[in-house]
Amino acid sequence: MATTGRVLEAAGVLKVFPGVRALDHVSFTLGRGEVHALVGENGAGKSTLIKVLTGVYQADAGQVRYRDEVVSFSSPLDARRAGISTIYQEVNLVPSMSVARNLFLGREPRNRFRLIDFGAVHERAREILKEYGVHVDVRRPLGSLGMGTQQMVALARAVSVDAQVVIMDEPTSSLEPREVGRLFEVIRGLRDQGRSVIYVSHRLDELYQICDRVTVLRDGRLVHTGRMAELERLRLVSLMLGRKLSEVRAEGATKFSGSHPQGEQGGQDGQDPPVLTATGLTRRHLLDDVSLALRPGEVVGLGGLLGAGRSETAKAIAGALRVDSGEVVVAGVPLRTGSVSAAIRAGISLLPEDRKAEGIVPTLSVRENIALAALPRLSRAGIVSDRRVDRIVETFMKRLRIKAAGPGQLVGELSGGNQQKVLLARWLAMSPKVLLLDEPTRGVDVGAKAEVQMLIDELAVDGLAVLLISSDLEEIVEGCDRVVVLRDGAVQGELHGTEVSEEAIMSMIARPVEVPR
Amino acid sequence: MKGEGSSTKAVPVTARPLPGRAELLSWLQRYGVYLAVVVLVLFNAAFTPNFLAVGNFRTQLLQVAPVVVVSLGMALVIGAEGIDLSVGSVMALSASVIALYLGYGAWPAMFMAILAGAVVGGVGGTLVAVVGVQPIVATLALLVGIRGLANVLLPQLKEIGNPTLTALGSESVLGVPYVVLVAVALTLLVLFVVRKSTFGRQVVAVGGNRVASELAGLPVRRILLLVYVISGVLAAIAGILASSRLQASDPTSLGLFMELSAITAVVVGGTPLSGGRVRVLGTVMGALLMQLLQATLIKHNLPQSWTQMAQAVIILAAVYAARERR
Amino acid sequence: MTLTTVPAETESPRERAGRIFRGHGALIVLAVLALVGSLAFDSFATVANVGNIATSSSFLAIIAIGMTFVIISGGIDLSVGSLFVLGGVLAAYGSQYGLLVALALPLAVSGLFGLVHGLVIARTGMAPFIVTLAGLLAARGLMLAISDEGAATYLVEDPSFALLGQGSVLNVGYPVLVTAVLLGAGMVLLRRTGFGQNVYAIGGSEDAASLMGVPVARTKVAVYLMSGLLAGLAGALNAARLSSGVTILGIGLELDVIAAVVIGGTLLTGGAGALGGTIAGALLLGVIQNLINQVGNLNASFQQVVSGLFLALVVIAHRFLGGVRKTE
Amino acid sequence: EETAAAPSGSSTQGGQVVRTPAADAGAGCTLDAFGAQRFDLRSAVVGFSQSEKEANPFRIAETKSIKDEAAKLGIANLKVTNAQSQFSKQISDVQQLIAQGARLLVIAPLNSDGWEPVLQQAAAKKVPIITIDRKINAAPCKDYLTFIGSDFVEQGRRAADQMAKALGDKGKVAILLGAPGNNVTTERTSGFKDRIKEVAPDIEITFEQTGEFAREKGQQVTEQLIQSNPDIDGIYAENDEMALGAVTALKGAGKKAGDVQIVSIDGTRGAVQAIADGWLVAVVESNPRFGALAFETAQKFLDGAAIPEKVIISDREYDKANAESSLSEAY
Ligand SMILES: Nc1ncnc2c1ncn2[C@@H]1O[C@H](COP(=O)(O)OP(=O)(O)OP(=O)(O)O)[C@@H](O)[C@H]1O
Ligand SMILES: Nc1ncnc2c1ncn2[C@@H]1O[C@H](COP(=O)(O)OP(=O)(O)OP(=O)(O)O)[C@@H](O)[C@H]1O
Ligand SMILES: [Mg+2]
Ligand SMILES: [Mg+2]
Repeated sequence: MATTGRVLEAAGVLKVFPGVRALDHVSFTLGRGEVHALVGENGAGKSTLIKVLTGVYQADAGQVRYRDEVVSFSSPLDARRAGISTIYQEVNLVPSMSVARNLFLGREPRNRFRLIDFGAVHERAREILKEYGVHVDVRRPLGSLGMGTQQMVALARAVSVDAQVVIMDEPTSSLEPREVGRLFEVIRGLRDQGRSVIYVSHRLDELYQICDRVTVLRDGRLVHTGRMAELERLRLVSLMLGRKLSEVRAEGATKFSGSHPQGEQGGQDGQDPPVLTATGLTRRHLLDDVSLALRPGEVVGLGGLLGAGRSETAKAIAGALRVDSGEVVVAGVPLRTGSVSAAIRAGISLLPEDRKAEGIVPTLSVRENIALAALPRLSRAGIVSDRRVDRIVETFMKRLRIKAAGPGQLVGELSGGNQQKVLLARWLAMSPKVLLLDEPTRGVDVGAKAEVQMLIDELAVDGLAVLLISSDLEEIVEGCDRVVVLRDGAVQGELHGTEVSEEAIMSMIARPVEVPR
Repeated sequence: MKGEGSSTKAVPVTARPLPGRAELLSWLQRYGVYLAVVVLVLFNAAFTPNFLAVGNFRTQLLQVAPVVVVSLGMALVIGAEGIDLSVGSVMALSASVIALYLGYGAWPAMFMAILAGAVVGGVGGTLVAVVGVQPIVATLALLVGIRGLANVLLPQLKEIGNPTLTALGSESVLGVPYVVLVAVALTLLVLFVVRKSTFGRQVVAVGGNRVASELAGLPVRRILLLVYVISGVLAAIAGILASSRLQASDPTSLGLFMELSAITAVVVGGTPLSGGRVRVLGTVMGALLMQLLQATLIKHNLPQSWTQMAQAVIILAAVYAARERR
Repeated sequence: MTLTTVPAETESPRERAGRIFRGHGALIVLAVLALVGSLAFDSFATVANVGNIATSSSFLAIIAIGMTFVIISGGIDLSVGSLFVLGGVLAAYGSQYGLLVALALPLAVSGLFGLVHGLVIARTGMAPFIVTLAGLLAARGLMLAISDEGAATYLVEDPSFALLGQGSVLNVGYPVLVTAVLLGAGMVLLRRTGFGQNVYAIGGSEDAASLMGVPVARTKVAVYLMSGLLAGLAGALNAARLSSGVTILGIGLELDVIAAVVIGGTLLTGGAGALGGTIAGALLLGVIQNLINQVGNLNASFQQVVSGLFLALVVIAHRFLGGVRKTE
Repeated sequence: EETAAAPSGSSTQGGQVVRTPAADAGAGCTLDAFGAQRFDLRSAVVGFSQSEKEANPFRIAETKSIKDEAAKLGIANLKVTNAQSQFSKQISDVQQLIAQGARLLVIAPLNSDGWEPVLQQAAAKKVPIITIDRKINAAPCKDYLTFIGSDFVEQGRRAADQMAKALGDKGKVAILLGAPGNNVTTERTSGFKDRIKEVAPDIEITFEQTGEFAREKGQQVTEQLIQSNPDIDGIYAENDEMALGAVTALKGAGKKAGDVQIVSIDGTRGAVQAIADGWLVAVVESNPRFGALAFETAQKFLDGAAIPEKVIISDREYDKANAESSLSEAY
């Protein structure tokens, strides 16, 4: 039966975690056929609100209304049955199961004996994924795909159940412009069918492209809600950060100076030798003769589509991925490939892409997580010096504005972005020679993003060599002196200083990919 | 534009006191075992004749000592997201080895026994850390094989005539039996390792997230290997203690089902089987709890059937109190 | 059809070998051993001997079927040994009231145990290992309690029930047939139904599964219930075979069952595994024993060493020929 | 007639001696009554199924005497299996022996009940079964040939007599039970308790806990016992290992030899030595050397003589008087 314009509502929702008010009487309204942006700093409460709306958490106070009826979903299953389909922040699919089975889990096509028809499962999975431009073998375990690809699968899954409301918690955090474009088509399609979308992202320009209305949270409180178009960019930022417009205006969009001592010459030959050179890195199906060099004080970007092998390149250099052939030389010394500890000893630090699986140790505190890699140098005779650990932890928690109840809080309880900051802190604490950053600002809010970008600059100025992988082209363009573009695991080309521009990169990578296999 | 006003100053994360109930629960989660032990002692003080006698406490400590020593190693293994089913058989092996080398004197014999434990632990650790076999199966194979080996080396129980070992098992300083002293010393050692040493931190890190630890440059394999070696050594020491108490090497029945007792002690003590955390004192308390329970049921001359059902209930209750919430 | 199928062209020989071995590893080893056995000993490949192996393995196999579901779901069930002996005693006791009671009683009780395990694990999030360890103690305690501390052995009164364990068609014992039927049903359930998918899913990643709308709690309860029922059933059938409720059975049986499941290629970490392998694993254990006996006059302690070595070798082979580790 | 048929038992050192068969020994079982064919032991396949690992004095001596005797008689084809205390394994072990063509089976059963599958197969092939040291609950001369062994109830009763004597017919006694569910435990317990009631009603059994036939458990239980029941006068241990464990516990508690009267069953060398040292008052023997008697019985049977349905051996008894002298005969 026809109802008012409101589909999903939260009224005065309170959610308290030990030590934190994640949601402090937040009210939120989602109208029919609207795309609603939910924004806020890391730890503002966005994911928590979503989890309350979809029955993952139960609100401590306040109520949730769906189609004008008070509901309290006991589980995500309830919510999905009622027509709310959700992509949660961290890709939440089963890594050990095949892509196809993930796509259809819970609603597999049956044959006439009511048994699962895997022929159909694989068939339809292939079709659906083709629409999203993902050409993987659908029988492959999902875990073997990159974050980006996994995110596309999660998206496909969430949208292919026809739901009244689709909730997307940072769906684009590791997507390429090409995939983002596809995502937007999908979202518009939904809107035209009168479905509603909640869209969480830290990429502001995306919000302006696709969202009708916006709700801003800060420290678990509602600070603004209104039409997207009416909220000018800088005010949005100031609302999120809770800083005066003037301050924010003074700072500008990204924090990159855009040029570094080395960068000036755009990495031309004839100045001091590279601190790191990788030559002919090759690994079946993943990398094909990838070579690149990093000079001190230089920020080099890696461009490429999903599955281009950027993460693989970074991992190969850091010894986290065995290579069939190829060598890595650091400061003139050849490195034993395939050994992380060797790489770390040589001064290479890798910030991995998959925060959840490869980054945090959820059972340990923020403190322990930051100190983890640096432990040996923070201890004497095998005994940890708590004093030194505390000093480091304090420094970086301040510097990166990590929001936690305290150094003792379990890192698993932090918000996505804050977890990312903890990992950054872990690697910066190593004071490395070469820093490989795979999506360093993934899921990091504007404020902190700026911090991180400024940090990258500083580090470069201090003579560090940085390899930057980012699905945020703007970041690459503004931040890098040089961009190496990969495709299907091979170097496609390289752009120097002034040539580096979004258009240039796009045109180099976005040539139609011939469907693999 | 409501909310504007509040948007001027950033609000810090407010650490609010938890509601009383939650507080109580989290307190229980940490100290449930200690509480249970106290309760059990009080119960016995009231209903068990001469329970409060010094001799009785000595008896309980003497009997629990070997279990504690084994459990310490088990706690480390479990903290590293592993499990070691071989401990009971290692105790038996250590007993046989003692008997074999007693000819060379007590100390060489004990050394060889501990060495044997280290070797078995090394094999288990290699299977797990290097080969990548799942801990439960790797150590299950050892559970079966090593028990056999122990009996091959020493087919049947053999009395220990050696004065040093006899003394270790029967004498005490200032009323505290050597066996108990050894257990206490080892507990403090492990406590220190877990709380203060780099290795200790790395163990729980590996247990919490192995991939992340690898990427953070931790020598994951060496750590795992070492953990199993330690477990083997501690089991061997427990074997020595038990044998010296029994004044005999009994490879046939020494340490039967010890793996279950140890795992129970560890988990009842609040160390999650999922790894990533180690509770040393909790483990000791867990062992003590099960020992006191056993004693209570025996002293009240209850039949086996009761004993086992009661143990089931206590285990569940203790672990329930200490379980992870959320 | 395992989770790790990769497209033919991206598959290295080693990977392929690994996939095949994991899928049918236990079967291959089984075949090899059987071949060796029949060449080395003329009393191995006889109808009688094979029949014995099959029948005596079938009880382990029945329990292992349930255990496979539990382990794939990321759990473990240590109580099966106790439920096996309890089921036997109850069946023998019940047989004095006829076939129906003889079957219903053990199933009801062991089912109840399984149900409680499932509920406790699902609701409280306590570790399956510890919950079912408590189950192990409780079930054995109960068994001792109803059998006068194990002193009383009930004899199977009802001949029709005894037949269940002793009868056979064309030299194939009923227990073997029952196992075959359960295996078939189990395979369909595990591979071709939503329930089966859910089991794999919660084993692969419980959080993800629940966010994907898998009824985690219900699925868990179901697998432990199943494991309990099957252990009870195996106990009952065994009692019928022995025509008495022997009280000294099943000690340490859970470990044999787990070994069978793992040798069968199922990952204890959950999320991966198959029933075919489990059965092969169970038979494998039976064959090893049989071969050790064929060799004859081997000292009992040596026998243990050999079994230990063998178990190690098989799992190592698995690992090298393509173990999937979650951490990869 | 049946007395004549009853094996005499070779009276080698420590060897078993047959108690003149009880009246209930029955008419005896002959080849044709059993329906078996005559065959030559020496050439035939003979199977021996041991129940537990040869890792305690009793089992070691038992298996050894079977093997030795077989060797002595030139039995070329003796097949030995060991169930390692798993009853299911013993069943398949014996079934396998039958499948391997055993013509005679000597079984040391782990349990008295549950032999149906084996008995069926043996009956089908008319394979005579001699069970040693433990009965199986089935029909003699039909399901199996005969049982050779001690009378566990009787052992319990004799232990009771010794206890009564040692305590002067009054006092508090504790029992260290064997493994639960094991019918040796059951029978040694009932025999002891009944006899105590008869001869010394003033003796009170205040404590009974299982020591699982193991020394360590015996020690631990006794340690608990002497803390909670310091007034205990006697301990009846259902095997020597537990008794010796109890001794260790008493020593540990600073007790002197003789403070607590300990009676046990088995007659291992260690126990007999303990009598000599004054820690045990008496040990009722349970003789494991079945080899001679078993094969002698089998041979008699094959020669057409009638075999009684049970051959009960007369167990020795060790006490202060004979401990020293008969130490060499203990196993
Ligand atoms: N399970 C939990 N236990 C304790 N605290 C939690 C838990 N989950 C979230 N929090 C806290 O609640 C607050 C809000 O977290 P939330 O994940 O909603 O932030 P967010 O807006 O999604 O941030 P991000 O943009 O980084 O994802 C944070 O301070 C976080 O530390
Ligand atoms: N769209 C796709 N088509 C085909 N294969 C893909 C695709 N996406 C990922 N893959 C496979 O997944 C593997 C890992 O991809 P991954 O996304 O990590 O590469 P990447 O360059 O790091 O991309 P990302 O930007 O996500 O890090 C690739 O080696 C590729 O085999
Ligand atoms: Mg979030
Ligand atoms: Mg990547």
